[in-house]
Amino acid sequence: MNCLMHMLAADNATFWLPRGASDLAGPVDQAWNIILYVTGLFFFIVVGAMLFFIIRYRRRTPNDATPEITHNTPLEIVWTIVPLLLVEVFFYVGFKGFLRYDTPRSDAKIIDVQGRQWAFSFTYPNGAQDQDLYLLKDEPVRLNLNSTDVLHAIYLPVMRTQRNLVPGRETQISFTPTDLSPQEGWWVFCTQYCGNGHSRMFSHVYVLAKADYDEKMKELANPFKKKDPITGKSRWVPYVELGHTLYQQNCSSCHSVTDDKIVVGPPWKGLWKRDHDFNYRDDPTYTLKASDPDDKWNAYLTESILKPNAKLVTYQGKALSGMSDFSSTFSGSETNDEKRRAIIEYIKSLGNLPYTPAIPPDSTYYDADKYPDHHPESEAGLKANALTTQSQPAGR
Amino acid sequence: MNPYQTASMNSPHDVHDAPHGVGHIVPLSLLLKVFGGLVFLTVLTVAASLVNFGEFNLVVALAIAVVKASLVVLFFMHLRWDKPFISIIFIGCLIFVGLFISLALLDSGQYRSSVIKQEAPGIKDHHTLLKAPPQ
Amino acid sequence: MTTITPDFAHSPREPALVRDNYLNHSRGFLSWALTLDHKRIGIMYLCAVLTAFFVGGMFAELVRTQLLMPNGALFHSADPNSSAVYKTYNQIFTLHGAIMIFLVLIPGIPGALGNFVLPIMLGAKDVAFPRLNLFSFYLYVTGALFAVLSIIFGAVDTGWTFYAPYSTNTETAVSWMVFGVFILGFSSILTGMNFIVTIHKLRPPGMTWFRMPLFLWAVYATSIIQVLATPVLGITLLLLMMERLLHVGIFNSAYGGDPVLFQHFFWFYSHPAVYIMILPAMGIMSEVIGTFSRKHVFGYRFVALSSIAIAVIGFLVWGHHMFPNGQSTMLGTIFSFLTMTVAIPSAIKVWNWLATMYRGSIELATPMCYAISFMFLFTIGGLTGVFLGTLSVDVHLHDTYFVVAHFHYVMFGGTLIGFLAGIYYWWPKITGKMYNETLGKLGCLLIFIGFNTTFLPQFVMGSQGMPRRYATYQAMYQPYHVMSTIGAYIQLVGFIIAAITLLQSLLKGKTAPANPWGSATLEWSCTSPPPHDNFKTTPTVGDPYDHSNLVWDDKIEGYVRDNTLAEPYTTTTHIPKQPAGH
Amino acid sequence: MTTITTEPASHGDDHGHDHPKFLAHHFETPQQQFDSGKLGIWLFLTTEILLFSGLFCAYSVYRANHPEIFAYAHLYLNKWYGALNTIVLIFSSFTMAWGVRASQLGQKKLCVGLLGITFACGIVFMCVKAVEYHDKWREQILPPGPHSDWYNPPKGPEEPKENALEAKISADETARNKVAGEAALAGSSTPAASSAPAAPIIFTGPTTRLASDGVLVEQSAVPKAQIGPTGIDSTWNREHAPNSAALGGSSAEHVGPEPYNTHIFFSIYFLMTGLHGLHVLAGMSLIAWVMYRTHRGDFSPAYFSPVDFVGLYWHIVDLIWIFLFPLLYLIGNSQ
Repeated sequence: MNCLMHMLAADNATFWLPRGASDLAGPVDQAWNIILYVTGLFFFIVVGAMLFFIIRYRRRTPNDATPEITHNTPLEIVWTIVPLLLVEVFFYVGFKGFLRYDTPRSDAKIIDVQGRQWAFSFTYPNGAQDQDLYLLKDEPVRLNLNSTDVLHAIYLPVMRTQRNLVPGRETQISFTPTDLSPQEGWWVFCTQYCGNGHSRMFSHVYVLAKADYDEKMKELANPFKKKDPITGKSRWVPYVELGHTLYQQNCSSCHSVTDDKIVVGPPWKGLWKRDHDFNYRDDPTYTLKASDPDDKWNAYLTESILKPNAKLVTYQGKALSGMSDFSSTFSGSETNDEKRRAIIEYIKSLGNLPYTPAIPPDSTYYDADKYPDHHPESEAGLKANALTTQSQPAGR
Repeated sequence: MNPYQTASMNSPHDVHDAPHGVGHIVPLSLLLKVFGGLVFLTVLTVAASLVNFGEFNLVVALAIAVVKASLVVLFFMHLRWDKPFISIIFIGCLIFVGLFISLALLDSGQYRSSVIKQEAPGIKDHHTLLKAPPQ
Repeated sequence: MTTITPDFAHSPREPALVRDNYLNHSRGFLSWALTLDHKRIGIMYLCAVLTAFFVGGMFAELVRTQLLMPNGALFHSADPNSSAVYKTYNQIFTLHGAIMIFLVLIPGIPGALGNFVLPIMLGAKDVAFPRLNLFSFYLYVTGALFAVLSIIFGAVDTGWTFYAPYSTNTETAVSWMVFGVFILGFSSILTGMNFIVTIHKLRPPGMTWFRMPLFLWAVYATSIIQVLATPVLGITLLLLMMERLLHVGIFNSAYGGDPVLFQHFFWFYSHPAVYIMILPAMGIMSEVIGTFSRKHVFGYRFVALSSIAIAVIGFLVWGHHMFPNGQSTMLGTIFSFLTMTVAIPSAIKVWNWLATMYRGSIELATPMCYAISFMFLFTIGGLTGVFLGTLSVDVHLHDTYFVVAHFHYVMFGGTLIGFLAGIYYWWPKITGKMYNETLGKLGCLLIFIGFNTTFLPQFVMGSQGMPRRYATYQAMYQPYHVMSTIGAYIQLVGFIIAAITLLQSLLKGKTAPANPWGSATLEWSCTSPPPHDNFKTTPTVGDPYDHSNLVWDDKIEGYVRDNTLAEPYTTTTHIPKQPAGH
Repeated sequence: MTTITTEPASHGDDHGHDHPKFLAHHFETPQQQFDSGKLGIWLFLTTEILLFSGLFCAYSVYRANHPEIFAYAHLYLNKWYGALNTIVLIFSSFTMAWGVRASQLGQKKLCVGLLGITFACGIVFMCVKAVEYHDKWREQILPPGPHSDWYNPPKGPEEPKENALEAKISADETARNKVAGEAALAGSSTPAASSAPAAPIIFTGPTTRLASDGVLVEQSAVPKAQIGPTGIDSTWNREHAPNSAALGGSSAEHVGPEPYNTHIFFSIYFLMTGLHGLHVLAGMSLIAWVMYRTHRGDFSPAYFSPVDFVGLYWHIVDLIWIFLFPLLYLIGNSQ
């Protein structure tokens, strides 16, 4: 029995199915094989009988007398009931597999998938973005699916799973990859017709071992490396653009950058180097004027991000209260420090003074041999600086 | 003899009224009564809408509407006197409508939690959405 | 009590066209354009549908040709970032789908064959509403014109399913196609109404419900679906048009709409529509297999009622098109369960056809050859449907070529082969001419071989993960695609031969006898081609599948009814208490 | 020869018994013809019902899942117009039924008169509709339209109360979005993150985020004091509104400042009443046609099917309005 089940759930590629590389493959292949064998049997019964009758009972004379068999109720009831029971068994087998596919794993690592015409982009727990899917072997993963334009569907044949990406909704699939992928990875297809580029909307899934996976994540997490979902080319991201993205993700609901209206917190427009008066200061002697040097301003802004309640400004005659601190987001690691710096650079760029792009991040964040064509001093680098106000579609 | 005569004679009500014609003739008094009933129910439903039944607002409104509808169908459309098969068609149709609506409703209710609550982007700026992505 | 007597007053070999029949009853263009005769309307439908089939078929060949190469044999772009050239391909497969479904499969059998034979089989002079019948034909033509016009105004590229929000955003002429389909829907509704009323009210004495030929049961079931489902398609397409024109925000997520709701709307019609397509073909099968086995159809009541069962259950399974589409788990489960049950009535039919052949006297005339290949192909189509109805397996197979192969086996291997069987079966009755059997069988064989060469590989590449509606594909799938394309070309040859067979019979076919196959249903009791009013005297009806008293007559090379032989059922002929039976 | 005309009665009448002019050649008796017609028209009416069922389905789905939209937006409709139209249609249905009776009894003059009244009622109905539509058009509360600029309701007066509310709401938003933001960055998709409104928005400039949260103060369209017995319920919170209430649960605590996507209500309103209006027009033209034929004297107690069938059609139109009225105009006015 056991070995039968094993035989039914083949893990290697067969004539019919590609190899199965996830925990979902087992049930699916099992159901597939059961149905294949049973329906195959029925097919041969029907066609066999048909051909036999054609030969055995072929017409001899135009006036052959045939028996007057009109019906046989018991027989007909039998061949109504038996198939009915069989298909409902199939239903149950499929249902079991489906529940496994459709129940989100609570312990799963979550990857956000966004579909657009015509590319997938995957956002990893550490904030990294890429348009290929990297998975850790034997670790449950949950893909949160969303689309920005029309219907798409993400289909991983080897994982035996697919789901539509519905705009305006967040669907999900979860599974556990059980095999390391080959070097070239496995295919990820879009199966829901989405326009001209539908057949070109594919990417790869790589299932890696722990070490390679962490390495890969670190590389992807580099906030200064951005892989364009359309062209697939990596480019260096200047401070200001990164700052803008971080603003979108963290600050935009309280701080306006277009006008100097107070939404909740003080607007950032023109904030850099404008006279501040405070309704609360931890150091009563502390003042901040436009004339103060950059360092003092940098220090102030850093503090406001990490310890917002240290100093509270009064703006447009309104005494503003503090916000909850972002120290967890913008400090504690080199990356976070650089992100904080990016935010401050962004605020600078919104100031009323002429803004000169900051010197690009050092080699820990910028790997010259990896992206030679995007060296900060190169054309592209400077252009990227100039372009900071034009913004990319914000991933999330 | 002609089978269709038997057919018509067999249908329940053709016999006693309008022997020369076909179909059933509804007495005017009945029509008037039905009309009165409908007007009354209309007033009632408006009145009911001024009272708060909480969750039952819709139920009440629909219940009254159903009564009105059945009055119209049974008497104005004289389904009451037509061949039963016509009622079967009519009810069958309503069953399919119910099936359609209830299953769609059930599904949307089930996946409601996955719907992202947001103002429709197209209302804000629909050109952004329709714009073809960079080639 | 008169029994059925075709008028053989004249010598049997006298050319049929000399006799007064519906073809020569009146002449002139208007006598056809304004005819109220169901037979002529049926002929007009036949021509229109076959034309549409030709167009759709050509698109199919284009699709297959494009897929010869991984990067597209017809349209390909070297630049990985420019996909504009594939729009043309997308338009081609969309038009193939839309034309085949809405212009060929749905109106095909009911419109053409149903219109022609239904009243005669029933023993009526005409359908209940001849004017409506003509009107619905012209609606069909109008709708078809709009659908074709859409090609001029920037052909549709949404796939025949018009899924929102792509269909609401694309610049192509969706509205034209959608409006055309909207009109076609009403044509379909009117035909359905007409048939239901005809079957209810125009049955002659003795034609009780369980004396009706199974084709009529099938068409009756079809009509029920047409009347109950098609209006929902109408409103769906209307909403889609409004969504495009006014952005009403029902389906288009960009305006707060719900794309999955559109799929519910669409499939509430389009799944029953699948049965609109296949049921009449099944009816034809029952007629053909019964006749060419010269044996009473086995389990008449089961077959008859299974048609109704299919019609009803067919309404409860639409969600199986949406398992991974964002439908909820609960609905998926419900729909999968019901989907499984709908497989049963079809199975019953297959079993009963087999049992009909058992100990019969089987003649492999062309219609029977088509019937055989129907049973072969439809069995595959039906059984592969079980894979797709199974939740977990469907998650893997959804929107792959496995689905494509499956529905081609059902729609093409089922409906179209059945349609062909019907055409070849009733051809002598319709035209009064016999065709060349050898040519006919050759065509059937080629179509059968070509069909399997085309679509069997698609099962494999589908289960291997090849998604549908792809203009380009990964090289690993190429062998399957090449094989598939070769098959498509073989089919083309097959269809050409099939067409030649029929044309040749029109030109120099032998005059057909009233009853060349020895069938017991009423249409064979009137002359070929039938007279203008079908029956001089209202016919009396016996068992439609009792062949025992039909004997071959060498003089007329056809069967005649010999009433000296026992006809067990005429004694029990009685007048139905109420034609409006339920 | 083209002797074939579209008049079936002119086909060879080869039946022994008498075959009146109005009886088509393929029918045996008037009774058979009448029954066939009856069956046919009822089948047609079922298709009409199923046609509308699509709109009712859309209505139910959106009302069930977004009751706040309906509770809020239906206040734009004037229920007295609706009530008036209901009465008008019911009366026309009555006269129609009476007209059929008259036709059955061969009272030609009376029949024409009653049909005339029915027709007039149709005109009145359409006029009232026109007034309603015109109001909507003036207030610019139409479906979004080709450039999605048809739907911008008039601004209501801003009350201090309201600003307080807005402040509160935006505070809520702040809290939630911060969580969301951190979550998004930290990658853990907490519920907050998965419901973070920003998720599917295409970036369209710094203020998108504000707008997409609907926290624009200018959103309010109906004077807030009208809503709810106690004015604004300041405990209202967007997170709760769509999730709590089931179908029809549009009770006070779900009504607040304008919810998202209120245009959907007006889309549905215009689709439903529009399609219904088209049916009224069709019905009116049919009535005009049978009026003419009655006047011409085509009908008799033995043959009045057209009048009867047009009547049935008219009643179905009335029937649908009977449901539209409470569903569109009378949504829990009582808050």
